[in-house]
Amino acid sequence: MEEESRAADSSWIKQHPAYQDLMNLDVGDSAQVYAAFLVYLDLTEVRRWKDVVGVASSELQAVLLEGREKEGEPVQVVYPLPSHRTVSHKDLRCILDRGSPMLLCAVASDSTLVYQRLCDGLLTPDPPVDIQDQGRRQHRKRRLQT
Amino acid sequence: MATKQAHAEAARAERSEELLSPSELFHARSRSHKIPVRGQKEFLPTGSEQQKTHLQKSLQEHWTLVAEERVERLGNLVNAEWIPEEKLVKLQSPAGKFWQTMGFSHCGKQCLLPEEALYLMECGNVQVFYQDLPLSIQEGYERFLSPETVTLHQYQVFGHLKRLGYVVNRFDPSTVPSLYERQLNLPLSRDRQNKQLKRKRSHSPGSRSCEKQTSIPQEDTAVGPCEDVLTGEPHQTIQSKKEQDEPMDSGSHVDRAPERNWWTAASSQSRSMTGLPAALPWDFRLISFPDLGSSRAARTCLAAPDPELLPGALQVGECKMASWLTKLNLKEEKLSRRERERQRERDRYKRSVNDDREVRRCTNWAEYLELMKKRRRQRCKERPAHLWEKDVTPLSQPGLCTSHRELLEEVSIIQSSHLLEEASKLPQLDQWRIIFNVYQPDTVADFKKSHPGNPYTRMCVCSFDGPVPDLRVMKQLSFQSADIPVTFAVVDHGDISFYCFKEFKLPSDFY
Amino acid sequence: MDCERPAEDHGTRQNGGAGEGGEAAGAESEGDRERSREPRVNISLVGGTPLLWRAGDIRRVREEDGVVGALVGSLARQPRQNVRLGRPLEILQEEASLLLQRGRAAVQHTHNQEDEESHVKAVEAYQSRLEHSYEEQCVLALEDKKAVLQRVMNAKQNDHTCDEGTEQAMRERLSSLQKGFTLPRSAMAVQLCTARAGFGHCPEEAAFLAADWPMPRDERSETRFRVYRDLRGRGFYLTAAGKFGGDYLVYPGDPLRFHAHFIALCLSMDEQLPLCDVLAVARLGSNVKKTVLLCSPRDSGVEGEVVYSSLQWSGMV
Amino acid sequence: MEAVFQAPKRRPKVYESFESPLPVPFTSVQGTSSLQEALICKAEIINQHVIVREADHIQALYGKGYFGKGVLSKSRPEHSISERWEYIGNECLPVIPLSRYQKLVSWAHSALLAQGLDEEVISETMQKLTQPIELNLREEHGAEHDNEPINNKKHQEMAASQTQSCDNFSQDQSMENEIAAEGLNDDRMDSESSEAEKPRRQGDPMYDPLAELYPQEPEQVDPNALAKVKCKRHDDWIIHCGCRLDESQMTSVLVQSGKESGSCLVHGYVLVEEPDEEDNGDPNEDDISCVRMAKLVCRINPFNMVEHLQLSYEEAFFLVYALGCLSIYYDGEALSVLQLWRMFCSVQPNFETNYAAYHYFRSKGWVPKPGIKYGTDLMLYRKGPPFYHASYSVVVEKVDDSFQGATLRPFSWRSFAAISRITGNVSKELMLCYVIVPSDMNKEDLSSPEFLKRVKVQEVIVSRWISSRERMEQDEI
Repeated sequence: MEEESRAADSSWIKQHPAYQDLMNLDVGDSAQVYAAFLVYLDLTEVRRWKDVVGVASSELQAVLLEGREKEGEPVQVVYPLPSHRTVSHKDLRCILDRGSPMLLCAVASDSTLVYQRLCDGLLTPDPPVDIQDQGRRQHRKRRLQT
Repeated sequence: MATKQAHAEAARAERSEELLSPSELFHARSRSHKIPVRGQKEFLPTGSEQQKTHLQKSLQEHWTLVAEERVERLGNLVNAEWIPEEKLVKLQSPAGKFWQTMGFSHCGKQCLLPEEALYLMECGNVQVFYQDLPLSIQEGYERFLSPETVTLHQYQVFGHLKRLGYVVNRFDPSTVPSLYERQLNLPLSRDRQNKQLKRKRSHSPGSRSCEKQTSIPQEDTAVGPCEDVLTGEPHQTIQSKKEQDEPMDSGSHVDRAPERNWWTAASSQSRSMTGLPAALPWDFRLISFPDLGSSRAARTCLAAPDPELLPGALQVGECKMASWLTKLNLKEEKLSRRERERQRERDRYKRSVNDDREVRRCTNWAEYLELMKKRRRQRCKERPAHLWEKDVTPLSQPGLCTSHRELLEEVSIIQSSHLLEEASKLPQLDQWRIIFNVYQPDTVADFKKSHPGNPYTRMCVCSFDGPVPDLRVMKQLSFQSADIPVTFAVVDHGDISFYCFKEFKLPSDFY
Repeated sequence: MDCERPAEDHGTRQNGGAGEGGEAAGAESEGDRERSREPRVNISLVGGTPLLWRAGDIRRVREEDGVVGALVGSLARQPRQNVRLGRPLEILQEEASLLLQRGRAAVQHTHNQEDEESHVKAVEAYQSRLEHSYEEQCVLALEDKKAVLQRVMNAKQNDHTCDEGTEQAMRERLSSLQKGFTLPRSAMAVQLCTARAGFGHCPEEAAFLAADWPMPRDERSETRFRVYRDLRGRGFYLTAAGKFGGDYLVYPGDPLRFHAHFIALCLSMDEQLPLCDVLAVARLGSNVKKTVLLCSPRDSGVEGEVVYSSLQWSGMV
Repeated sequence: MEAVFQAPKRRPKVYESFESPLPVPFTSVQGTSSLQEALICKAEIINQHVIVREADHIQALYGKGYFGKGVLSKSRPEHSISERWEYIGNECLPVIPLSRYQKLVSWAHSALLAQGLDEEVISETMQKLTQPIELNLREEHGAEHDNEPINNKKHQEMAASQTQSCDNFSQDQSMENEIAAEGLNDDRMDSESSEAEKPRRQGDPMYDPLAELYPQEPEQVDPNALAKVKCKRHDDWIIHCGCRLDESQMTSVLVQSGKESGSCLVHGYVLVEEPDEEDNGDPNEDDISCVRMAKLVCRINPFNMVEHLQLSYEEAFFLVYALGCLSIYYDGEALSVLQLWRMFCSVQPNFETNYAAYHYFRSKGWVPKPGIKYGTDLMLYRKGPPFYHASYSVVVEKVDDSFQGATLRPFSWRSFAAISRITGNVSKELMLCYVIVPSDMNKEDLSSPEFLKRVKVQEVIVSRWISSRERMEQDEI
């Protein structure tokens, strides 16, 4: 029964101090907290963000993450949410009104993450770069011919 | 400056009520028919002079185009009269070319449906009078379009399709072939098609709604012939029934022909499954043809066909196969080198019994069976108790299936449904109604109003603010439409999107 | 539902819209003075859909009110194509409401009862107009022919290729043309009016917005209206954005010349949006290079204030 | 009128061979034992999610049927602690910066604290954990600089193959987006051109059992391209080797120091980049400019975050209920089918419906993956994401037997238009999957997976017809 005892061992996921910290923020919604932890792992281990910390939002009953994409860049707020949930504009404004740029992150039950950027007001999209476009189009044409 | 001038112009236009003077009319004959090309758009207004001039130019062209009035030679116009009581337009002079695809005769008179008349007004082909005065296009919209005829949205879809060259006419449920016709997959019968001519009258728009209720008796609406699902998709493997008694042609992974049974057993089974006698189209996955090639075939005797499929008086008995069998080619298939190579590749993924050392050690059949028994016992012991010694156990046990295919069959516990299943039981939905039949533009040359044939699609027009159809609506409408696809045209402020919801069965994929 | 509006409607002419006071929007510097003199824009309703028919109206609302709308009829010049369409112009309910509120437009009523006498007069007027038009076109056609003949003569004279005889012949042709020319009636050009013409059946009756139109506003249309008004007030041009999954496409300048920047999604502050819908529309926005704009009127506080949040696909894959 | 089945689109290049459709063995004749014993994988419920920890189980589940997602990876579980690996003698070890190491130490410390151990025990354990390890590498110190060029070259190669694998092989979903976008009339996404020199597996019957179905596809492996992939021995292994330790390294690294430390963490070795104090005194400018060499010290990884596989509830339940090849533990207790069913139903709204759809597609041999990137419930792949582009983007709906019902996804034409357009943009087909649940079924019936036997599924394909006018406008808006 050696195998069974191994199964009983606990994973680093449970022991991870960051997870403990997020749990200690005392937000009742455990699914959301775990979603936040997965996002935390993605930001720190995969994307190498700096200074990532969890903060509780009492209005949203949720754990948010704050961090910098790179050293010296402004703090961004990430709102992790299990993907089958709904969200209201008011929820998003709770975060946007704090003045920092934010990301909304949907977390699927297999830990797939999808981020979306949100900011206050009307953000004009990037103008199309015509020259680049043409280049790409030609590139594609060539590829199609070959 | 420009705006002031614009105002002056506008005011003048209004004073004259946009009526052209005789000299304007006279000179309109020689005006251009070109449509100015719109230039590339820009990203951001910068206030530059260049942008301003471009905008001015574009706007000027735009307004010229928008303000232009229709001017036609009197001799090119077909005159007609609006009959509000009948919601019809009667022609007063001979019809033009449009008669090939539009209009109908009634009591010796040539008539147009309101949408047809309105479209022809917009095209400058017909001038419609009411109480001795010509109707403007605006009046046409205001008078012709209503829930009793066609709505504005429906007309927008009609116009959109007509401008693209499609032939569009009203859908009439009574022209859909009857149960028996559809059941046997017969082409439209002649007299039913002829009804098409008369139906315009009998279903003149005013009487439509009440007629609708009565014209759809149960036996008149059933399901159309199903397409042969086996054509077209060479690698679509299809699940066959489990109770088949004939082993698979084991060599071929690619196109496993499903077991078919044309005769009684299968067809009655398919019916009892749905509880809808005869309303289902042929489901070729359930129908198996008799296997005449195998050695057992000599004994085969085909049962009599299901009497339900035969018209009343006909009697068909069973059929002895022996005499036919001598005519069959039973030679073994010769494989090309490439095919043999493929076969070998396929075999790479199959394990031979002889690879098993323990099996090789068996000297006779009994020993082999004993070995198998032992192994099975052993495996049962190995099964985790928390999964196997409970009320609900797994559907399959790892290592017990011989192939992917077998495993999938074992775990396939969810049935597929068919869009037409139980569709005939569904009540008619008022909100959802097929309104038009649409025929493709390339059929125009041969199009005959009296024999329109099968439309390319049927249209249901929805408002963008209304609901998206649910499964019930899809079932009901596809039932009503028989084998013709139904397209939903969604109108959002003049913008039309077309969606089609089609029956689909995801093919099983064994490998 | 446009038919036979009860007669009392005509009497209920109230002035201006309810929200007149709050009007900050638009480049309305032309002044109210002028506006009151101007003829009102006519909105015609077909099945509840507001349509503009007169070219002048269509141009005026575009230039003065930034109302773009969508042309939905066949184009007079080339009716059998869908690339460029013609009158009528379908406008948004929000646009119609705003025009009515500002007293810029009136709903036109159709199918008014008319008495026999005026109808007879109208028919007479139409026929005499037609007759008059025919006569004038005959004259014009004759002038035209003569001018052509004259030109030929002049050309020949200048070339000195013309001898006495041919010149004589030309003169005779000219005079016989003068005497004997008739324009076949079938060749007469007639107008197929787009907007309802003066000799039409319905003398125009303008009436102001009755309580039952546009439909009584539910929360959603209220939200849409407030967002429309606010974005319009910021100088944007708006069109319907249904096929992009939104409420409005928002243009920084006239849509004839500029690309839209935003796909506006109108929703109330508390409305719960499924996350997958948010994901979908944001992704679509990035596909078409536009920012998705969540627009919600503040539920409390200043009337008319709208909160905007921009949503973009993050590119963090 | 039935929708035409569109042949799934093969990826132009495939970098792995196909192992097996599902993580269970097949026997060629009824009763014959498989050569490989049936593996029952283990997973546990951690924080209400299903996590697989054992490396071979992870490989079995992901490699055979593409179940789950690496918690620290985009999809395929292949995350590694560092992008830089160095050979020390025969060992190839990951290099991490000191700051990172210190972070790991502090985590290990907190983890021990959280276990409620005595201060003394903790500090003793920490001491043991943080001591530098003297690997049997005599030449290391003296030869470090001499070895450098070789090492450099080696780990550049490593790094190169690794980045390639990361960019091109593994990001299934993002690759999905890009390739789909680029290959098929979507101008919006950037294309990647670097994948031109990857080996082709598809169509080669050696590697692709389905080659016969698509004989028109290229069948040649480009030998040049093959040569460029570094690690030949892992060529036919589903997890890309470039960024993984090979087995010998694994075993040597996975010294179970966990047991002595009293912690259950599995430790590996890391090379910590520490500033070399001896070099500090050297004022030579050249030295400074040419990368001040940090000293690499080999240490135990005090908090080894090995990659885990997280299974969606649907995946987990299918492995248990349909295949019987997974045991799921909760607090050390193995759960029964029924217990799992009830648990998943309680943690995820509409699990019954979503599972029915998942089960249906799996039992037809397709590989469903989550569709949130496209705003839908599932994406359906033939064989698996490395081989084919997803064919269908699926929205799951539940209806009763009057074919109506409170919709899980209340569509308006507006939101429907968005979904339909996105699906079209990435050249997938939109499928609505209706799960028809008889109305006479009550709560109790739904509390067992046996209810699936009474459920029916109706697929509907949504297609959009684009008229010529709209095509014109596309450029204009």
